[in-house]
Amino acid sequence: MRGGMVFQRVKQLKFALQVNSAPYSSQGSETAYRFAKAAMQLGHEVDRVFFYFDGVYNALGYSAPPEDEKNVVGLWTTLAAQKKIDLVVCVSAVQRRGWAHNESDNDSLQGLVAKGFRISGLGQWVDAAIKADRTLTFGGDS
Amino acid sequence: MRGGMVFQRVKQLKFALQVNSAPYSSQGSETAYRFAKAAMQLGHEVDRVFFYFDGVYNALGYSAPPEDEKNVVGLWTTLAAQKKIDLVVCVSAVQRRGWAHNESDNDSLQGLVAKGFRISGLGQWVDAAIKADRTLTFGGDS
Amino acid sequence: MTSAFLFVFSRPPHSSLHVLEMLDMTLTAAAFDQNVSLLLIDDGVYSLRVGQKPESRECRDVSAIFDSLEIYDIDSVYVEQESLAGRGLRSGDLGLAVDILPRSDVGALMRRQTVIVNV
Amino acid sequence: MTSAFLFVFSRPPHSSLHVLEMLDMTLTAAAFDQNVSLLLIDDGVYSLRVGQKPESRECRDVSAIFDSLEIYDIDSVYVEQESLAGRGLRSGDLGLAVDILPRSDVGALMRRQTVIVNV
Amino acid sequence: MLHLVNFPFSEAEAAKRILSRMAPKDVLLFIENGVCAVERGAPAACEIDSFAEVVEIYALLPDLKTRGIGAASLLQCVQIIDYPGFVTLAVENGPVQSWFR
Amino acid sequence: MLHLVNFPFSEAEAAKRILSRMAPKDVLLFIENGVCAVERGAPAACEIDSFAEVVEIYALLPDLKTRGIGAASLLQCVQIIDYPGFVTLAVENGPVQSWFR
Repeated sequence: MRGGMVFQRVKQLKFALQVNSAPYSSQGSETAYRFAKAAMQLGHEVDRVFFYFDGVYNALGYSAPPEDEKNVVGLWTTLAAQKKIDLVVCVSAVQRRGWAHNESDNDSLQGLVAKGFRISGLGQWVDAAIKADRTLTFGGDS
Repeated sequence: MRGGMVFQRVKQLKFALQVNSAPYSSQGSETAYRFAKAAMQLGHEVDRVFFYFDGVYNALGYSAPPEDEKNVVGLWTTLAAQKKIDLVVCVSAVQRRGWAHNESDNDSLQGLVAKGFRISGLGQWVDAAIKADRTLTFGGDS
Repeated sequence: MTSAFLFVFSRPPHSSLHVLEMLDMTLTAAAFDQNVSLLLIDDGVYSLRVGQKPESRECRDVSAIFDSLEIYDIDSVYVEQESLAGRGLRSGDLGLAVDILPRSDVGALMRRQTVIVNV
Repeated sequence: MTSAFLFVFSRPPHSSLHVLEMLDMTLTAAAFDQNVSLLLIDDGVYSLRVGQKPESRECRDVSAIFDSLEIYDIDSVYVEQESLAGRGLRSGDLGLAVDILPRSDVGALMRRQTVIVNV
Repeated sequence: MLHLVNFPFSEAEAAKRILSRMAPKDVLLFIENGVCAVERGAPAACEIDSFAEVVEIYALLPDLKTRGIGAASLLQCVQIIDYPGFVTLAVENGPVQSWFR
Repeated sequence: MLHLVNFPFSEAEAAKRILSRMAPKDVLLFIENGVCAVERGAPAACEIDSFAEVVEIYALLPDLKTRGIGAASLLQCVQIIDYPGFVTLAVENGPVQSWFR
């Protein structure tokens, strides 16, 4: 009976992830991406990834690196297109780093970030962390 | 006699500086700025500051942070307007971080950087380091 | 829903936005009525030191934000005893009333949390 | 003009662009016909280890660049003895012929340089 | 709970400082450059070995491979896992704490 | 030559490792967060003190002020300088090497 499988998959959790380092000075963003993918493949939910501290550089003004270089941000953009996952870039961290403070509304700041990401506030992180069973933080220096 | 002063100021050196860390995760950019200013005030030359590694974030797509926040990049822009100092952002480091690889000529990449900085290659760093009496490197994690 | 949030401050202040942005997270979690604690370890203990003069480098005075934690109903500010003593500091050198915690109790404190943030 | 350039590799490879971009600087200095040396210390010694499989994380193989140093007339690649031994590695574990240098000689090596880059 | 360490300890003392903050039955996973810490001969190998009686110790396979570290050169107390294993450790051992350099 | 250190040593061993790479008569300047290293009671205070026979040791005043570190709490072997003094040290002691965490 198919119903039996439900009991075997009891431990399906909700994850919230946070990425706190720039894409090419630490492996944090890439580790978070691979963790998210593996978690979803195992049937868990990864509702939101929050980009904070220098992690906001993962989304800012990005086009794409030369083709022989690795493209961490492209991985996130592709994932967001394939799966239901909310990639949030912290507005105050963006503004502190000097990005477009004149455009105070999130809609116009939205034009600065790469495809698949959205600009919002820290409340989105707290909200995700409260709803999640597990919150993981990635980043640090290498 | 005024000529005598020349002998007292014999040790006027040429400096090359390098900034290797992002503006808000390390104090390196600010220390380099203050060192450059002090050196020029003492009569030394600071020909060139080269921004490399995550140091390129000091110049990328910058507008200005909110007014109550500190503005490291603005300090450089102001200095470049006041003094003869060459602020060079490394083109390959910029491109590896995903910035506008389609625009291969430096002229169009130039539109991405803050006022007072220019885009160029590593040769500019080697050239400055060869001509300088002292080369100093700033950055690191905090 | 209420979760237990622990914010671990382990970096020195002043050279980066780390402490300021950690405090922003802390206050936001508090504004959502969560159970919020802070733990200062390693060079993070320097954040609470009295006599800091951030205006001498034109950066934000984080000690004012630490002072405001009370208003936000932050449960506890823990400082690891060994981190403090190992830097020649005593609780009297800190600008805030804190709970001093031996290193051997840090593990148990962490186990009681739902969310732990370090950077 | 010819200057003596020393590039100090002290970080582990693979988690960042540090090693790749240091090598770019190194090769550019060599292309300008400067006297170029490399010094690997601390976790920087891992860069030369044989058997690395960077393709398993889709990043550039820096060992191929290290291999090409000879072509560029790089004077010397020094590895600090204590850094190597302290990680359980021997010169046979490295994919390049290097000069092993005791820590007590690092200071003298540095003093002979005009430009020293570390990151 | 699960502890993540993403950097190799440069000194035995640094390892002791961080490992002493773990509680009995906690789980410790080395990721990214952290996997260099669990090789035999690494600067804090002895300290990690002695903590293996208190905490379970793992290392992430793709990060080992990238760095050319074979299973044979690891400390005996270390178990190797892949990303699904990482997820399962996080599922079974909340909360999760990251330690950085 | 001039060595710059911009981080506080967390362990005595870390200090030893870096200080051992300096040659007699070298000059050592602590800047940024590094100024915390030269306080009495700091983790590597003894090691720094013992190296003062070999190298001249300085700390950068504005960075001390920012962090609330008064001259009275510094190791006796440490001399305080400002930015012009930093420039002069670099002028008189080439080459310059930066040490990072």
